[in-house]
Amino acid sequence: MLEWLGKVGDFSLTLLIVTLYGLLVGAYIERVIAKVQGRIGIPYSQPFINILKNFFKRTAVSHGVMFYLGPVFRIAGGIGTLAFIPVIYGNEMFSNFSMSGDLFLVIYFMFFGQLGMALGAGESGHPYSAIGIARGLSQMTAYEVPFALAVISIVIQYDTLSITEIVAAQQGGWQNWTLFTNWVATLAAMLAFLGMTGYSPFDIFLAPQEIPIGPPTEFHSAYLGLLQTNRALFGATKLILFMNLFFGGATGWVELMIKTLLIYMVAIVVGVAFPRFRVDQGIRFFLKIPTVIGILSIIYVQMVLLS
Amino acid sequence: MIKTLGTEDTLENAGLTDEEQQLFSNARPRAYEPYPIKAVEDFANWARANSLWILAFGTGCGAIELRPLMTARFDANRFGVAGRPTPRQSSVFIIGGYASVKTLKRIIRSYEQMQGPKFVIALGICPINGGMYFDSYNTVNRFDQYIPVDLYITGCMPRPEVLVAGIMELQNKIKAGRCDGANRYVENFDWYKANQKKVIKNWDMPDYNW
Amino acid sequence: MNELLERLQRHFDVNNINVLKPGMTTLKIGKDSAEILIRELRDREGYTHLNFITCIDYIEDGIFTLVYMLHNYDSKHTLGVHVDIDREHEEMTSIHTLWAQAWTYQRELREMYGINFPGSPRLDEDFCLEGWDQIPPMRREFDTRVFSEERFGHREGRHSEVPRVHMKMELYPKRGGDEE
Amino acid sequence: MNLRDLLSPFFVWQRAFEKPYTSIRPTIDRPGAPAYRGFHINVSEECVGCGSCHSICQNHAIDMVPAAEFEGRTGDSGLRPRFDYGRCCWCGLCVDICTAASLRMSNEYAWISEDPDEFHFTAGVDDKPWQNNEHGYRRAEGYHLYPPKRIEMDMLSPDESVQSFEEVARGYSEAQAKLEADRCVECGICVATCPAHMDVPDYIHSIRDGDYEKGLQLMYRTNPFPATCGRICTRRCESVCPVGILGEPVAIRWLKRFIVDQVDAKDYPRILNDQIIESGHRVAIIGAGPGGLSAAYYLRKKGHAVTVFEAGETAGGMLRYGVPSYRLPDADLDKDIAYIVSLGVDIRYNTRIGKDIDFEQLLQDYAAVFLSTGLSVPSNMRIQGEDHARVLSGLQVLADVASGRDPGIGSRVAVIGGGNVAMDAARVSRRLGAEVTILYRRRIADMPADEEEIHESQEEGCNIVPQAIPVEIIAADKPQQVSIKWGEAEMVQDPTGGRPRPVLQEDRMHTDTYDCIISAIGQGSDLDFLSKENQQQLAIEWGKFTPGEYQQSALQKVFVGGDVANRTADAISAIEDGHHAARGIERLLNPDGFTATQTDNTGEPA
Amino acid sequence: MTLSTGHSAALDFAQPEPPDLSSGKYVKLWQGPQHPGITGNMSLELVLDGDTIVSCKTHVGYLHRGFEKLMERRSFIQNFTVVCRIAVPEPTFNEYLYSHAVEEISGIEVPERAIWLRTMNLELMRLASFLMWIGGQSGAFGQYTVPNWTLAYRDYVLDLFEEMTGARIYHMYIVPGGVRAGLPDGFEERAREIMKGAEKLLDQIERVMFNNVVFKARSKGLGIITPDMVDPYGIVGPNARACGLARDIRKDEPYLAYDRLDFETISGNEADAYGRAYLRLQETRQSINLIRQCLDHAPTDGPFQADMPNVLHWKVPAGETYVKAECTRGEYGYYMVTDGSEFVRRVHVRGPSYTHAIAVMERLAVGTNIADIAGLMVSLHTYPPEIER
Repeated sequence: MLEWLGKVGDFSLTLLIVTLYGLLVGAYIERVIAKVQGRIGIPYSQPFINILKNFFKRTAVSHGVMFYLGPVFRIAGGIGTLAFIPVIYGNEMFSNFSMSGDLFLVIYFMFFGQLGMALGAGESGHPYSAIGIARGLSQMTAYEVPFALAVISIVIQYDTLSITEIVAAQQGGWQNWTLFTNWVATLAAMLAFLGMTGYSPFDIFLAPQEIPIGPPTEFHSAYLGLLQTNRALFGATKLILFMNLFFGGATGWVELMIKTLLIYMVAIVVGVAFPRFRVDQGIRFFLKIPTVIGILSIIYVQMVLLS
Repeated sequence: MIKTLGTEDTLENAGLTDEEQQLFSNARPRAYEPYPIKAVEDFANWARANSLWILAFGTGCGAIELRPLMTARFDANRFGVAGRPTPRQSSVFIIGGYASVKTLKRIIRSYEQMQGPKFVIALGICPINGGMYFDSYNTVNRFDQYIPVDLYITGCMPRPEVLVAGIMELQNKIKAGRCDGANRYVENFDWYKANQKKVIKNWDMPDYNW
Repeated sequence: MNELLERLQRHFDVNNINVLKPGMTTLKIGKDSAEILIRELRDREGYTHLNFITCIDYIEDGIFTLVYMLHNYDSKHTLGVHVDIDREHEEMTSIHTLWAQAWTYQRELREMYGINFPGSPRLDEDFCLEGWDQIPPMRREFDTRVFSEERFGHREGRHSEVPRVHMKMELYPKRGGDEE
Repeated sequence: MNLRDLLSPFFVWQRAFEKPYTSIRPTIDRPGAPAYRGFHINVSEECVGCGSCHSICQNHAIDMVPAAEFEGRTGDSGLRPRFDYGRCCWCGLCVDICTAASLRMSNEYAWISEDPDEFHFTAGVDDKPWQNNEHGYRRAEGYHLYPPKRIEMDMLSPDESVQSFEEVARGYSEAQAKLEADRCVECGICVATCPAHMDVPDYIHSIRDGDYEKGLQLMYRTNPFPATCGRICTRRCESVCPVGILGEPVAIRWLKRFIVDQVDAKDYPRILNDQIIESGHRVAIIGAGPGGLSAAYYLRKKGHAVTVFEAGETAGGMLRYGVPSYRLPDADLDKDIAYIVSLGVDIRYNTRIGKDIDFEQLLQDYAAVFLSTGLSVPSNMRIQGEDHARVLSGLQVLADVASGRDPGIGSRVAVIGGGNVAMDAARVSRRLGAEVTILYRRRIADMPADEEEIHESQEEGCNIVPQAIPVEIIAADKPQQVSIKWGEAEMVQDPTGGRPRPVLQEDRMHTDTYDCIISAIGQGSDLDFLSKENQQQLAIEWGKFTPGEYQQSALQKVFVGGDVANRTADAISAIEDGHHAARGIERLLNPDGFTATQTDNTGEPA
Repeated sequence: MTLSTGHSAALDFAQPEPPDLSSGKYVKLWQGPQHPGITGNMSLELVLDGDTIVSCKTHVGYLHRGFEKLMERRSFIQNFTVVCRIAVPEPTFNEYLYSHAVEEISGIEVPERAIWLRTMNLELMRLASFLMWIGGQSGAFGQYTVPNWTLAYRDYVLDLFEEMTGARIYHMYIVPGGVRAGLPDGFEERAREIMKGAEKLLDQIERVMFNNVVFKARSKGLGIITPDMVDPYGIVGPNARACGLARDIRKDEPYLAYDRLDFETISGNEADAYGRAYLRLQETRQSINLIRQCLDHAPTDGPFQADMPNVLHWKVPAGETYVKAECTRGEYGYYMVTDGSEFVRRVHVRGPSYTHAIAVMERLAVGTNIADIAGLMVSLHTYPPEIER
């Protein structure tokens, strides 16, 4: 019992660090984008102030219980995802609730948050939200396909469903990373990652031009604060997951930060260069090349690595 | 249906049909109470001042200078300013110059949908005293009769530089806790409504757009 | 150019032909044959481009003059067709079947002058104004300044002096021209 | 899809390694451009408050408000523009039209306030930080919103003009007059400066409208001598005309003349339509000069029976005798006088007060007396030998010419003096065929005569010798000749700040001989007809009256005016004195019905 | 002209039947006026079937100020400050056309130097406007890098305006009779430098925006205008040129100094959003070229204003005229009737957006994906203030 409580305490610390890191890296990325756009960009403190501001904002309207629960589900999804990912390999304190089947749990939680959000946003009754949800969910479904295929590929490769074990299998030098052992799956997953991060060209569900802002149209004040916190947390969590699955995990915070930042940069390098796809184009894209690569990755594992 | 957290359900909503009456709230708006501890309120104001989200609603000519303001040359993001497409999330409404009666109606709607504390900057001469269109049959002359304004920036058009200066001035005002436009609106709600209804002749929206 | 005008004069009762400048002519035609003339100009004479439709209020003569400005891209010639209609019976044949933008102009004229174009689509929908409760604003008898002052008001605290009146009051109040 | 389209977008990253576009401190680093149209500057010392900025502002953003420190300056309305920055659109039209070029714009552009009522200021009066900005919009050289140059009037060439007494100025054609009338900015500063306060902008407006009858009506409201004043007025109005600050003033005098020239004398009664309802009062006027006849006109309009006593043979006074006909043809003077007389004014010619009729008698017989005897006695040069027979007075020469007599000047003439009479005498002499030298104590620039007159005299061949002080008149060898000894003068600054004084240079003396010397250095009054007692009561100083309110003298029934009662001694002042005295007499005779002219002080210009 | 633009009977302008909203099959959606994806303050009332638009109605009037009424009660000189507000992003075309109409009726001859300065001013405006438009088109498809560049660069052009005219947005430089001032010292060098930079920027934009797989995917095939639509819908300017009609007022009916400038009308052959965008990119380059030519040829001295009457009471003789110029969006025209008084009798402002944003937009929107509506709107290049005035 006590041990479990200690675990919760450790996790809370991890949660805090990851969230703060998520916010910070978010600000950094904003500044990088700004640089490309020929400007200076936000101060590093901006994401923190925004969240604080939103929590200090007054709420005067509500759209019912589900509306409240939307952001709660969303952040629950974020926390849940993080909870089962070992953050620092080989460090008991930051390994969270990692266990043998955690990979499936993580993928479940990744879905859970989105769905919860969809319910809350749908409750708001705003047509923009509805359109945003429709777009978001259909795009999610599309990019989850190559991602799932890539995951299946590495599950077959490492013959385990435990993230910790997957990371463990990649230790001993960069040549052991999935990136190099199973580059096909990594490629499929990274393409899916572009869709996951919500940068161009796959940000149609949040697009201000195509339809204002999508699901969070009606969310404001503390709800929005929660969503923003989650965006930082969930974003960092996804980065950690990808790092763990494909880039050999991290044995210390510094390594984690460098690796996640570089992974994040992949989305940005693409993001600033392209306009966004329409949702149908996005789906078509994911169901074509990345999916094929995902299938290829399974074949590759089966035919090349395991033979 | 929108549930509101207002105080008294006393608005008539006379402009709505019976069916619509069921859909909209008839609660009166409520003034913003500062936090009881001054330090908390000051801190909240500091956060508000440094995170000004502007509603993306170009109501008049002023919109033309908002684009340079938000893009690379003047890069207002540096000052904590960002554009927001939805009134729910915005805290600053920049009235871009003159308001035609048709736009005024939308301005009122958008303004009322913004969640407090909220601030209004009026750009240019037209909201002050009619400006170029002082004799036009379709633009209002004194904007402060319809929506409380926290800051006026004169000019036609005010340059982005002075917009930046205005934003800084607004930040100082918020930090000092002097931006009470939204509360003035609540306190003098009936006066504002009477003025609004005087010029908007087809009032087919609720009296307060929650 | 003259051939065109001759042809038109042969078939239509056009008058007041006025060559404003090289490349631009205006003419006047009766209300009833205007639509046929315009159709003819479009289909046979190459005036395929409708620049605009507008209206001039000659309140002192009790007429509205509708102006249809047509352009021929081949001869680079612009032809203004003027049609007088009675201010009291402000109605005109709609030409929305001739050009796609015509109904928008007609909708504007309906709102701004109150001219009726039977059959024109969405004619009575609000165009620029909303909840307008006065006479159509572009009519000359509508005084926009007075209206603006009554409805919107101006900021108080303004006062201006006329130099010569001020100087008279200050310098020579008892002299100068008497009102006799 | 080709590979180039996939890869080429990544070139965006090039920009990441370049300098950002962002201006680092936008509010500090970027002042307005040197010619930026920012907030207004008014150099209020140069501003004359003409209100053109107010007139041109399409947003009604400019109010003209009184500025106490500028009240009462010559040619200045005392008003200054007050800007409403809830209206101004910074178009700069006010700067472009500014007649004094005092209104400018700074390159300052930031004004933020939470109070919407705060956006007002009187430029140049209220203290604003941008008042001394060096940069900002100024009207460009060569850019005008009104024509700066006046329309030249046709003149007889000097060669022609010296040949005869024909009028030199030929008058405007209708097109010329309309163009000239167009230059007026309708400020009305001239109205205040004009002694008679004529409605100058209004009658100029009537020229633009082509409604000359209305113009005539407007002129007769304040001046029954429009034909005369249209030719020989000293036109102080033009000296303050704001259009003249940067360009040439509107030719107000010529425009006035133009209106009169367009209207035939026989139409006057119909146009002016003066209805006379007899009041039963009788008023006497002494002197049928412009002052007396002006009073006669306005008194007659009030219905009083007016009798004018004139010592000479014809009416017009100095206008008749003192102004040569090439400047004021008799026909035009007669046009004015004839209308006044036609209203039933009784003029008794050749009737000298004190000789033919006693002043005391007038006081008894008439309800009021207006006294405007003018200045008819030439001043003395106060030098030795000036009573020489060949020393003529300028006035006398002019009167002789006006009456058709030969003044007998000979062929070589010296004129002493620098006033209008001197110029007239000189030019008349030229027309009589003489060679003319004008001797004047000071510089040409100091001459009291009209600049135009001086210029024309020179053009017509008069030789002006400035800084020449007459010292002595000496009998010449021949009886029909006379010599004058004069010395050159140096101008010496007056230590007390007055105008420079000429100082005789004893070592540079000249003596010249002429056929005659015309002295035209000023005139004095002749008030001998008044008894000693009256003279004391009337408080006469230096031969002049000091009238009180409404030109009333110390004697309740006696009103004074004209040259004998004012300092300016010109026709237009005399006309106003007569008009004002008429008002005073009306007040005296009809105290209940009298109302001083009061004009509504609000309202916008018509 | 090779393409026939005769009226084809097949075109049907009839308003489509409004969809039955109560059937539950459709969603009604308002895009604007408070919406980042709309060009200015206007709105589209859309009815959706899934993602596809089945009906579109343009609503304007949010910016209606009644200019034509206001101009009837302002004097001729006062109006010149008012007209520039009619099209906020391109005020100078209004200034020029208004001044030109007044000059034509009152017979004022504008001096040579003013003609060149006006031409340069208009071309600078075209450059600034197109730069903003390119950013807008890119932004409408979700690429925010290019808008940041172009708007910043447009600001440099506005700096030139500020130097030349004294204002950034509402220049009020072209005044009846001429222009208000000559060029300031050193203007030419700065202008040339900025033109050089602009060319470089356009090359960069062509690389990253036009040679862009996603941009092509979004814009190709979007909002196709066929040549037979052009005349019946009154389509002008780049929208018409993109489908192959070489119509450019600058070339066809030259005004100002255009007959002395060396340029060719650009026309394309793909009248979809991409084709139009590419055409505008080329026209931006052409505009830079024209500005350079103006800098070469403009006289540096001599009068820049004709002799004017006193504008305080300026009566323009009775007359009537229609003047037009090629603005970035096509034929911009001023129809003016005067009656000999100090005020204008009637001014009608013909903005190309009038038909582009209403009749054309309502037709092209039908069948389009909801996500493309912002891109389509921008691609037609419409400015609401010139519709409602």
